[in-house]
Amino acid sequence: MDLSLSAEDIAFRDEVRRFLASNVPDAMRRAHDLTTSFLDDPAISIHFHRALDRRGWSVPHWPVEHGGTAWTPVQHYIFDVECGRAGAPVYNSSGSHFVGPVIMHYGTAEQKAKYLPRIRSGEDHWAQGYSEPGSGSDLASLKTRADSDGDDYIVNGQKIWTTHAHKSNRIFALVRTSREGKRQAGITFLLMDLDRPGITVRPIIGNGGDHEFNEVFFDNVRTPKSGRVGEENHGWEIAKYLLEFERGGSVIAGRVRAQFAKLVRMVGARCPGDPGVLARMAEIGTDLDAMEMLGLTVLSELQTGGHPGPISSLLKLRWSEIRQSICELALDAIGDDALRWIGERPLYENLQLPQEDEETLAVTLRYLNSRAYTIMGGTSEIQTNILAKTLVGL
Amino acid sequence: MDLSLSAEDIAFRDEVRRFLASNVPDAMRRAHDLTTSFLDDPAISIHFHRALDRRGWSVPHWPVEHGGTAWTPVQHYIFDVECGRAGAPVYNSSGSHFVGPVIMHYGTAEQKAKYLPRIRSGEDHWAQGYSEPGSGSDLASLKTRADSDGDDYIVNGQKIWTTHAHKSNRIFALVRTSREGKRQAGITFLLMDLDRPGITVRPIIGNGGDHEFNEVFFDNVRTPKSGRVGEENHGWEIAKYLLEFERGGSVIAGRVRAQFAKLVRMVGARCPGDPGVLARMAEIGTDLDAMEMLGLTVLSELQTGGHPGPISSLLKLRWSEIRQSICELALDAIGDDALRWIGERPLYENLQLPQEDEETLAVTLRYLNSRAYTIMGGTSEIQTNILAKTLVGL
Amino acid sequence: MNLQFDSEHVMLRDSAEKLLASRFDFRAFQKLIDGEPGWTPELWTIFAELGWLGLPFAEEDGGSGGGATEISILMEAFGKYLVVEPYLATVVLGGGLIAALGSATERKALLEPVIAGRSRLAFAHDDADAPTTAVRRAGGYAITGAKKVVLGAPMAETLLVSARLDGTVGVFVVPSDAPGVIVRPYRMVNGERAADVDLTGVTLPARALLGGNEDAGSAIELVIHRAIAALSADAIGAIATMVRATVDYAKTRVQFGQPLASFQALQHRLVAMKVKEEEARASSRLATLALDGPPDRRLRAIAGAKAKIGRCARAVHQEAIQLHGAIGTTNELSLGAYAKRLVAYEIKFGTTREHLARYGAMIARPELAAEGLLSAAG
Amino acid sequence: MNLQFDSEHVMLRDSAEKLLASRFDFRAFQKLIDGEPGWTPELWTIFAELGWLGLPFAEEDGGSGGGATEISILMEAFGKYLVVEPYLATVVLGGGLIAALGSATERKALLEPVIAGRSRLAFAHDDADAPTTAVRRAGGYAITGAKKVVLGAPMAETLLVSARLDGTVGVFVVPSDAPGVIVRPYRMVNGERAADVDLTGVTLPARALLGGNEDAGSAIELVIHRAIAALSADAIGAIATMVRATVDYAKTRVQFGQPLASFQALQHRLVAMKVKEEEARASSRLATLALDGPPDRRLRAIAGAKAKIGRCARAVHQEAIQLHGAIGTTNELSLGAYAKRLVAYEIKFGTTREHLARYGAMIARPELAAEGLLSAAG
Repeated sequence: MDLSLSAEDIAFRDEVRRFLASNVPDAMRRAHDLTTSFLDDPAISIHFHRALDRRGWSVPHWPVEHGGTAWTPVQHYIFDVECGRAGAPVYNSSGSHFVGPVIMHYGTAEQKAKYLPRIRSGEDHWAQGYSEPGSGSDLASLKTRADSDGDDYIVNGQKIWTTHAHKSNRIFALVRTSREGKRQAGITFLLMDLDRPGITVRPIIGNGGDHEFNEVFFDNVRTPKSGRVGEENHGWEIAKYLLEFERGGSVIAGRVRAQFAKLVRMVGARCPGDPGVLARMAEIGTDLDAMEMLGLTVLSELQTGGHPGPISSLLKLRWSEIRQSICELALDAIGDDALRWIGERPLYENLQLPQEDEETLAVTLRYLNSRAYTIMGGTSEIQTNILAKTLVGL
Repeated sequence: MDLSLSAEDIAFRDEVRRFLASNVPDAMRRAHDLTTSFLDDPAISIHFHRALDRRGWSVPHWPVEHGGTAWTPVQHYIFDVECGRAGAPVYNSSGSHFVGPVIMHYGTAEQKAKYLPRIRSGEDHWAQGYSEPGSGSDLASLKTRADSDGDDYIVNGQKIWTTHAHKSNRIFALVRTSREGKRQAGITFLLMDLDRPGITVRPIIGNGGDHEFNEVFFDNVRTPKSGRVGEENHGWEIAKYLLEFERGGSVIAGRVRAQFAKLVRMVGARCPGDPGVLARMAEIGTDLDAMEMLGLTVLSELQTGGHPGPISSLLKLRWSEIRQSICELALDAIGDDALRWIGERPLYENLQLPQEDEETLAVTLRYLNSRAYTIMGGTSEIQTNILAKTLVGL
Repeated sequence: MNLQFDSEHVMLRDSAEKLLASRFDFRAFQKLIDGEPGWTPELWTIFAELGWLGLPFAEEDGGSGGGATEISILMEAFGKYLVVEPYLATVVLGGGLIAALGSATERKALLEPVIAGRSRLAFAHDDADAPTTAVRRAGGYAITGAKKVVLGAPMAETLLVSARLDGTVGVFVVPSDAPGVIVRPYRMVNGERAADVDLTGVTLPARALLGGNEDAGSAIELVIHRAIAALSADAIGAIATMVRATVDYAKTRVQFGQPLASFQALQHRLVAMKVKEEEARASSRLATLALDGPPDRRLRAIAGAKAKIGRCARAVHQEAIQLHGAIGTTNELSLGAYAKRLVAYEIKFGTTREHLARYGAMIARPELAAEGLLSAAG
Repeated sequence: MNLQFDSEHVMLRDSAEKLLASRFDFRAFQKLIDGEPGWTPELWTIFAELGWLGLPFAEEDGGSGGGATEISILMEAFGKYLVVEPYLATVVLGGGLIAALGSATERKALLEPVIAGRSRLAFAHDDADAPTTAVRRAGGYAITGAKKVVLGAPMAETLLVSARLDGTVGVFVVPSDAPGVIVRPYRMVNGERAADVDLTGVTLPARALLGGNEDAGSAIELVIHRAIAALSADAIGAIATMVRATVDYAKTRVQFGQPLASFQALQHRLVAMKVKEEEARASSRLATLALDGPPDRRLRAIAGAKAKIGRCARAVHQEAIQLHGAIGTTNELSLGAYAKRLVAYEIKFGTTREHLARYGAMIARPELAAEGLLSAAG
């Protein structure tokens, strides 16, 4: 057993570092550092996405024939660590990680040809139409209906928590095409354009003042059946396939470690002598190390063709908690500067202060935003229910 | 509103202090300080009990006609605080707090005449025969049976967790006299002598090495029906009446505060500069203050004839946790001295060291014993279930 | 020992409830705090009419002689209904200083317009860095310094400024538009307004020194303790509201065919929240009643309450959001506004950690650790 | 990067499991630790026959050249089956020092009887108060000092004693029955034996200084780090056993007509325990693999693992007892023995809090905090 990088790994790391050094300019990094929501503003991240696309790295985990790389799991890990370290923007992965793999796995040749290149290039921004006001953790109870009308569906209903719907041009949604049999049996997986008549997007503003989420209303929206993925009423299987990706997420150790390093700098600058903050910071560091090690163990299994298994729910559960604890301790580190509220967004356009002061002003907003980490993408309670079955065997 | 003691209260406090000063000799106090189990050894506490009896204070909460005092709630509180401060022994309250009130409320004239004076004087030591191996939190499932045979019952079965059964001469037990109808309907409340043929007491040793608990086996034990309290098959109502006392317990703020003051001294002597320990100690102190304040609020209601209500479960839940946290922090305060194990009991007979060293050796044992606080007398989980209904209204 | 409301307490609580409940509108609250001036002068007038602005002041000063308990009753209602008007700044802090330090004449002159609702006060105390100093001048003083987090300063006509005089500290009455005074207002996380205040050679007449008192240190400490106790009651109002909202949500929100409240794992967490509410309420009561007790018990009760309630506030606001799920993280519900109010509570007048350390230093004295809460001294 | 067992690891794990599972008897364990000598020489002989006593030593020294991973596999099994024999003291600490510092001749002479199971070692390192010192004498040294918590000392024929030489520190080979050596044995909370060792003018020949090395500080640190990593694996064995026992109990114990495991509130707590087991296991693996890495990463991994596993151990042993209910608080089950083993883990070689502080000092350096776990240096 060992934790060492091979010579090839080192060479790859240096190659990634060179790429990032020339494609993550200071302004982009600052915008990322001053973004208090989970995702960066597409207006920022698109430039990075395009640079990745030019380099052939925008969808590294995809099969090569669709424009992916043939990276080893360790190379993916290195790439992630370096992106975090470089402060590269985080862009909406609904396309690259969710609907992309679904289209590859279940889509028609036409769908693959139409959608995959635009995901790769960043031309398309996808929103995810899953949750509904009455259907959160209990997804199968969804009510948004798609009624057949010749070659089209007529869609009526409402989706909620659609991340960046206001900045997306397409949406993939679970819709009800039948009310017979089991609730799961009547669900269809449907791709739609967001500019269709009858679609209204209403913003939902977070406690931290960020606009990440939206409600999307469908009022007799006519959309072609050619957007249907898989068979009618077989969408639930696809949804489960996709949820695997959402839950596991990509290896985010690098992102969290970068966030943690920022916390360490902030504590060093703001309250270097506070034993309570230092002790808590150390605890978070040991949590982070343990989770990174768990992630690497999964990688090691993947490298030899193994399967992560129930660990993916554990990773979602704990990574979201650790990220929250970092945001929370930052709040504790800055004393009464945390009282100040900045209403304007985005911060990177509305602030002109020394870097340290700007990052201080983002702390409270980010803390408030971070409370969603343990809710979005499968609540901690749902992850725990899953782990009770899969990990503990109850 | 005010938190002040009246002139009469102060006079009473001084009277109690004078009593304790002359009836809690150093040896008794040392034995108490070196007792790692919940209760003191009757060999020690009996002397204090007798002194209380001489003073008319051994069952202060009883009605005057049975030898109680007419103290106000505040006087009870003062008495408790001063006993804690003086390091007076804690004696088994199964008689004075559990079976005594039951006999007063449900017992016959004969039972009152026979048992109450001996509880008051400390002549009788009572054990509680409730739990069974298969019936812990789910008490109503108990199986120990009492079959009618003329003027006697023939008792067969097994009780467990009977505190100090090995140091008691009598036991009150819940036994099954009928298997018809609801499980609760076939239960009878029965008083027995522990020296009856067919009764075997087997010790259960705790993780901390203390002998507090026992199994009590009943093998065709013949015991007179005159020991039955209330009607046959009506024991469950009595059990619930008694549980009220067990859960609420007496006002124990004074005991816990004395324990906390000892922790403060120990920390001051062993790790006065450890910020982690000091911060935790302060947190525990604020918890203690809040709980004492809650207890006083209940007292204030009692003084004006109010009823504590669901708070009693809350008090049991939190006081047991706070006592545990005190024992736990002591463990953290003494470093590698906590590694030493003393097998012999009682400590007050087997140690001859400077006071500080003796108390250090008791820390680990007491920590291990303290884990039972949140289990015995109604587990924290059961208290929480009760509070979900009574306090939260779920 | 008596810990129960008397009939006047109940009347005060009910009248506050009646007024504020009838006016509460979360959308209006959001508009109010997002805009200017960030408070409602009309509501302030009603406070005056109800006598709330004179509540704690002596009757000879035009007040109604209420005590800390009465203040805590109002403050709990303010926390419950997200009141952002500068009551704490004007009545408890500003008014409290004037009542404690001012001469009869000053009390009359300065409190009358406050009680009438015509003017507001703010206490500029925390120094941004170097201590603010007052230098004696012919016929008066010149004050220079920088104050931070001055609650209510943006809407205050009169600032009470603490400043060093040689070794001691005095409180100076400074019109907020006096030459050399710069008020830099900002909005706080909970929607309230505060300001940083720069004072550059502000020239004041000799009578500007409140009560002519050159050693106001202990009076200032007591007033701040009163403010912490009052603010703690406000926090209880917010905590209790979040707990109630979460319990109600759990009873009505159906997932997997059952209300959330039927899931035992959530039931136990709801109980834990309610227990924290009860403990926090008890701490707040303790702090309130300790204000008139001996100084070391007072400090212990105030620091302990701020630490304990701060810890409960953190846990409750986080759990309330988590148990609400996604909707709890948004402005769609008022829940977030209460969370932000509790975040602000944790920081004002010293953070939870700072007060925990103060409390720890007190109870590190075993004789104090051993002392129960009831005491001879009233 | 490779984090998977190879076939030899699996074989070692299985053979340890086979031996220890077949011999495990909790009642016998209780008799053993309650009596004298408190260990089982016969089992020690089996360890020797299986080659475990020579596992980490070089082949030329008569060992089998195993690494930290192999040691961790054995130690996890020891934790799982409550082994109290002085393996850590003799093989990891004592043998580790000899292997690191000893000359070829010393290694041969001192390790051979250890590997054969004929003699045991103990490392007397922690000073009770004043540092132990070695004074040069004609033809040798005189050592004076008081050592505390010397693991395995009661059954060790040979003590390795660290002592100050001027500014540096050396390790001396001292027969435990040498004149001037007093061994005061005691039982520890987990049943293992340790001793306080007084050394009063113990006269030693010059060759008693291991390897003639007068500057053994860094070798000592590394050996202690190896011991902490090994002990952490032992703790994982105990943690995993407590988690499994609690899950099994919850599945079989019926209350209110259902198994405890069917109550969601308990399910969530069982998950939390299992998650802590997984995290602790990962930390232990990290510590083991960091032993051969660069010193600052090694210190970070060791201190971090001790702190993290200590925290998990505390939470797991408390929850395991609580979820078992009354029976969990007694000697009726082996559960308490594992709890006590974890209590001892938290304290040995520095408490959880001390290691957390060490770790904190390391990662306070942002460049280290930013570093991932994979590194160029092997």
